[in-house]
Amino acid sequence: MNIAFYLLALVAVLGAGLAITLRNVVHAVFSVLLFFSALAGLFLLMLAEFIAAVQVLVYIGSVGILMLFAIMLTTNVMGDPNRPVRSRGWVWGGLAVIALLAGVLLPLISRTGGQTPTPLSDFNPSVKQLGMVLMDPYFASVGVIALLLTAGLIGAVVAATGASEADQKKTVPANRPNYPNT
Amino acid sequence: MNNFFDLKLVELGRWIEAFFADFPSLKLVVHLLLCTLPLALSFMGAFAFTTWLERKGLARIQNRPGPNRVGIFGLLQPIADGIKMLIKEDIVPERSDKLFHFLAPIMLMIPALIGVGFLPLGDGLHALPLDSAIIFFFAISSLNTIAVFMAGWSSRNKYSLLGGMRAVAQMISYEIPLVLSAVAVIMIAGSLNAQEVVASQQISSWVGSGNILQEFFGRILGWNVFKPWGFAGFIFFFVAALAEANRSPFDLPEADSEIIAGHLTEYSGFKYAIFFMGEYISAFAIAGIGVTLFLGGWNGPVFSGLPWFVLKLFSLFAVMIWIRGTLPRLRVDQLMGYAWKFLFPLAILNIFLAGFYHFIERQWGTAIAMLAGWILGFGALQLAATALSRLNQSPIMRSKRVYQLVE
Amino acid sequence: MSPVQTMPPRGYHLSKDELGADILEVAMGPHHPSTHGVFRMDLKLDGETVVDLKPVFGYLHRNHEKIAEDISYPMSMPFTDRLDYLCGMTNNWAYALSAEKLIEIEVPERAEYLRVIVGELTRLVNHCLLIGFFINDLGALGTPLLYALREREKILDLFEVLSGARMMVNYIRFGGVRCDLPEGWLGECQRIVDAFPAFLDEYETLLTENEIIIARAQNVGVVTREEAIDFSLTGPMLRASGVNYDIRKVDRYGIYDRFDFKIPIGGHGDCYDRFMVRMLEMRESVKILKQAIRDLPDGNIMGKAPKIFRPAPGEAYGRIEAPKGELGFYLISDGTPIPYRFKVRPPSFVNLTALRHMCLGHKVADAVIILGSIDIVLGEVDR
Amino acid sequence: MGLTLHHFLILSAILFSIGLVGALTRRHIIIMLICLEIMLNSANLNLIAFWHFSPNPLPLHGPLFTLFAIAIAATEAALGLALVLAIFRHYKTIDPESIQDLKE
Amino acid sequence: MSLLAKGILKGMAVTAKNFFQSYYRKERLPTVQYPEEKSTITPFTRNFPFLLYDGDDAVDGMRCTACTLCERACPPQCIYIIKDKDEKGKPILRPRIFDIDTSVCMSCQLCVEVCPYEAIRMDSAFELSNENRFEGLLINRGDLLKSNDYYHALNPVEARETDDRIAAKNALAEAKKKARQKKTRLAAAKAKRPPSRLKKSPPAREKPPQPEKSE
Repeated sequence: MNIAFYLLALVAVLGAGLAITLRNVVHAVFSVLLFFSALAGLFLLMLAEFIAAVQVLVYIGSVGILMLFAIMLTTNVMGDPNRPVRSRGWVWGGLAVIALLAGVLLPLISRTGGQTPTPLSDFNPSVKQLGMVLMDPYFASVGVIALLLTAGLIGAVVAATGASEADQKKTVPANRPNYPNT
Repeated sequence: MNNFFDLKLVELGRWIEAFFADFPSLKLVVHLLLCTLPLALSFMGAFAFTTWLERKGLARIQNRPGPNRVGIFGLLQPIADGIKMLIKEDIVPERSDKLFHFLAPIMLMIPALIGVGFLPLGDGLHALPLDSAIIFFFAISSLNTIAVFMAGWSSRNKYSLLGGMRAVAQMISYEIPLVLSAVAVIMIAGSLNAQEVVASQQISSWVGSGNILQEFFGRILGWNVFKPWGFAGFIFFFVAALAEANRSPFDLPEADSEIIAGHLTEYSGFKYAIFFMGEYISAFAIAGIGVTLFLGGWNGPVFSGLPWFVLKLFSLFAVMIWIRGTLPRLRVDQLMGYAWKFLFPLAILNIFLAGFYHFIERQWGTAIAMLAGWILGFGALQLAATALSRLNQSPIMRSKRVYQLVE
Repeated sequence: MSPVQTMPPRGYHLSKDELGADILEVAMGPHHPSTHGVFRMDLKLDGETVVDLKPVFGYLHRNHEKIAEDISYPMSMPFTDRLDYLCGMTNNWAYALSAEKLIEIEVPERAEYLRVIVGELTRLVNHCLLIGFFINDLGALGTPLLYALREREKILDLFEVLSGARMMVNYIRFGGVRCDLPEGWLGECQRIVDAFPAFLDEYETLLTENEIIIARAQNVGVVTREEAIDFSLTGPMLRASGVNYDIRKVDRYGIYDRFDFKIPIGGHGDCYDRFMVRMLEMRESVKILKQAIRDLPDGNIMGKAPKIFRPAPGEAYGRIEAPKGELGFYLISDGTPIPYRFKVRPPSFVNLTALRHMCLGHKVADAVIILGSIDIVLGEVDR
Repeated sequence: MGLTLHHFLILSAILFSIGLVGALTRRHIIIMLICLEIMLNSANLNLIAFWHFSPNPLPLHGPLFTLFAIAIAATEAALGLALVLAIFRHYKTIDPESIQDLKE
Repeated sequence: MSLLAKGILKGMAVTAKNFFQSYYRKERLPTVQYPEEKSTITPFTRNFPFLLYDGDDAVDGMRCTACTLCERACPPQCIYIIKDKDEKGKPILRPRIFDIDTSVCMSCQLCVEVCPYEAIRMDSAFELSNENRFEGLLINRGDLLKSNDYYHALNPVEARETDDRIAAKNALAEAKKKARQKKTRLAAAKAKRPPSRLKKSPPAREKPPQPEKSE
């Protein structure tokens, strides 16, 4: 069990680290996909099967491809060689985060008791139980999430295409004598 | 006689593992190997066989004998192709993205082989006994979209770029009808576990009873395909599966008449063979899930179990080959319109239909439910289909053209 | 503005223009699987839609007309087979017709009937081949094409027995035909012609009501009546747009006035109509063949042709309804046995000029099937 | 030495900080969105870790909330990218530093 | 019932019919396995010309008299003829060199039509591939010459017609020669005897028969 955890942790950290350092954005997206799959592995390790499946389906399957589409539509893929990869004050940003990590997060973690895991034998959550829980006490929240998703869907479509009415009016040029004949 | 074959195989597995009883970690490794290795090898063998089957089938449809030079009926043709692919020089375009150009075929093989693991081959014969097997299958099968995009982008060639974009758009828009038509089955079967879905497709009352006839039909009439919502769901599922596996009427990405070989233009040699194999095995996986959900998995009259599953799998694949030999290709925008504006709403309607059927059956028994389902349910679906196609001014609605013959 | 800072795939000039859209220039090159022969289309694509199209041909130019100015009239007859290599017979017939206008040679009855039989057989071959290629461009992976080739084999065997070669027939001479029918040929021809409608029915059930073909081919590459006339299209392309113009009925050349057959007219002028017009024309050709075989007279097959073909100075333009359209030969003679000017008016070259007009605004996949529906053969286009 | 809660908490903290560093330092909007996703995911990891090591995990609250979290994160990603497209179409560049003027 | 696409199903029925019939109907499987079985070549198929000779000795039985009509009539100019001279330098009616470049010849059969002496015919052998591009494909006189009975075996119908035509022409020539001899004899006799009324009408002057266009 431990080897699996350390392996997956290593892959996750590697994926995330590469994502923020690579110059080529497409490579960055692929490394993030690696990160998401490592996380799915961790979820499986903790017996949250359904969550691992949803993580793979939602993140790798659609959000990853969404990113790729976004990159394809905004052509700046390689990042301008003449523009620095990092924003100007990147040094201070990095230091601030490390300070936050050391100063705040680690002490918090140390205070939480290192509980040992519950006995694994009888604890095998089936998807049916999750379904039941989703339906009776949390039925309302499922409805809200559904509304949120549809609103997000419509909003995304309007935001992405709405701003481009100029393109709708573009008519297909029948004959274009002055067309640059490259 | 039922699932005699599967029990024997499971026993064989136990028997082999018994040898390593005293080293537990080695036993675990052997167990893992036993689960995955035979499955992978058998499906690669099945891939070799289907390439031969496809070439022979297509040839016979086109009134020509098909490969008959290598081996007796051309049976060694796949091996000959394999060797040819190995010998062919593997050209990597100079300006391409070397790493991802190399990774793409592997990225396509991973979801194909994992997807095959979820299939319930027999009564207890499954590689990955996950509780949420069906959802995991759809999640994994969405991975090959990324592999196709990787291939398209990394070979830096405008044809493969066009092909890559088309493939990604097509796969995403057909994933939703695929999942929705499966949702109807999962809702009725009541569980995501593949084995339980298959078990739900037997008429349990008949199977238990002694007399031969009921025993015989009990295992067939229970299949979801004979239920109204099951039949409609199977059509949507099959059409979406064709699109998801880039098979015939939807093989846009490798539309050789338009953009040569789509995202596979820059691949040659063994990488092309792996792509080819990946595509076939993912087609097998989706066909397998189709068989599990709609055609009653390993349920079959006499010796139900692995033989029945394999028989149904290959017959479904034969239908895919048959369609490939007949139908021309759809255009990109028609393809998208068909998925979003036709299959998607109908799949949702089908879920309501399934629910409706389920409650009638619980209320007044299956006979009335069958009746109501087939007449009302199918009528509603038919009505919705005609309404939708009129809404999208789809060509099917146009009147048949008449041509005058003039002096 | 300098091309955008991206790593463009090879040969991919991302020229920005005022539309702000990235115009992708694709050269659907000479050796592209679906251009029928060596023909190139320089497409400018905005995403999938065709913004501009420049047809480029000339890859198969063999200098046919210049060669004809060095050799005598009968010597350039075998070269006409190579013009539209799918229908050699009709090319010979057109050339013989225009030569017969230079020197008045009286063609005997039997030769005229033989010419009609052979011409209509070529029309069957050409149309069923075209439909095969057209559906193949739609992506049907060769099944209809191979059915068409299977039927074509039978007719080509007939030509081989009659003229000695399958495609390079070189059969028709000025004033008649080269050789008479070997015995048993007519019976075989009758059997094939009687079996053809059965094949056509099977072909029709396979193709005409197919929803995908209807969706892909209808309202694609529309040419209205006036545009068709302006582009001087001829043959099935013209009739698909609704113009009733068939040279067999207009000129009444040869003995076409003796047969009763109809001309199918399309209403919409799109790819589907061109496909259907050709399908119906095949049925009409079968009708003509039946009548011609029924009343084929006996007698001489060669008129009184002069030994050395030396026409008086003058010019002649002979044209026939070739399967692809109006195929014409324009000959100028200066009294010597060598033609002064030998001009071919190929139908597919003229029909090809309308390609750009038809493809603008359509998708890449449509541009391919529009090219397929025009039915071009590069041997004829480039000469 | 079985796995304890600490392992997971430290891992998610590290991942969270990597995401934060990326978000703060990279100049490419899409990379910033990616880092946002990394941060959200590490939060999910935390949630599941606490649920897994909780005394009675039966009522499945952990996976439930992670499900909602994933749904919200996906919507947010979709909207974020739609906005990125709108920005690119308007400003012709996606370098956050050059998008300063607030007025239209 | 637009849900079940009728047109597509009918199309699939047609392909299924073809699939099954290709197993038992010969007409649905026309493929010929080339190297093993050869498709029947009709006697009329024409591929490359060959020269004919009567009797058994090739050279002097040759019909060709090197009149170079075919050389001039060949569109791609692939025939090359040089007239023969005997040792004293007097030209004899026979080609010393008669080459046909099969890589140029387009088997159009114009040379056969033009030849007044029926000396050249089209062979239907098509497996002429050769490893040497220049000498291999340039067939000289020796290889071109084939006997008349080879021609009879190749294309009996046409061979019989050609032989009848040659026989008719020879008979005609015989008759003309005899007529001319009789005229000279008569003229000689007339020169010796006083002129008596010539009753006989001159033989009808016929044009030499047109080389038959119909074969």
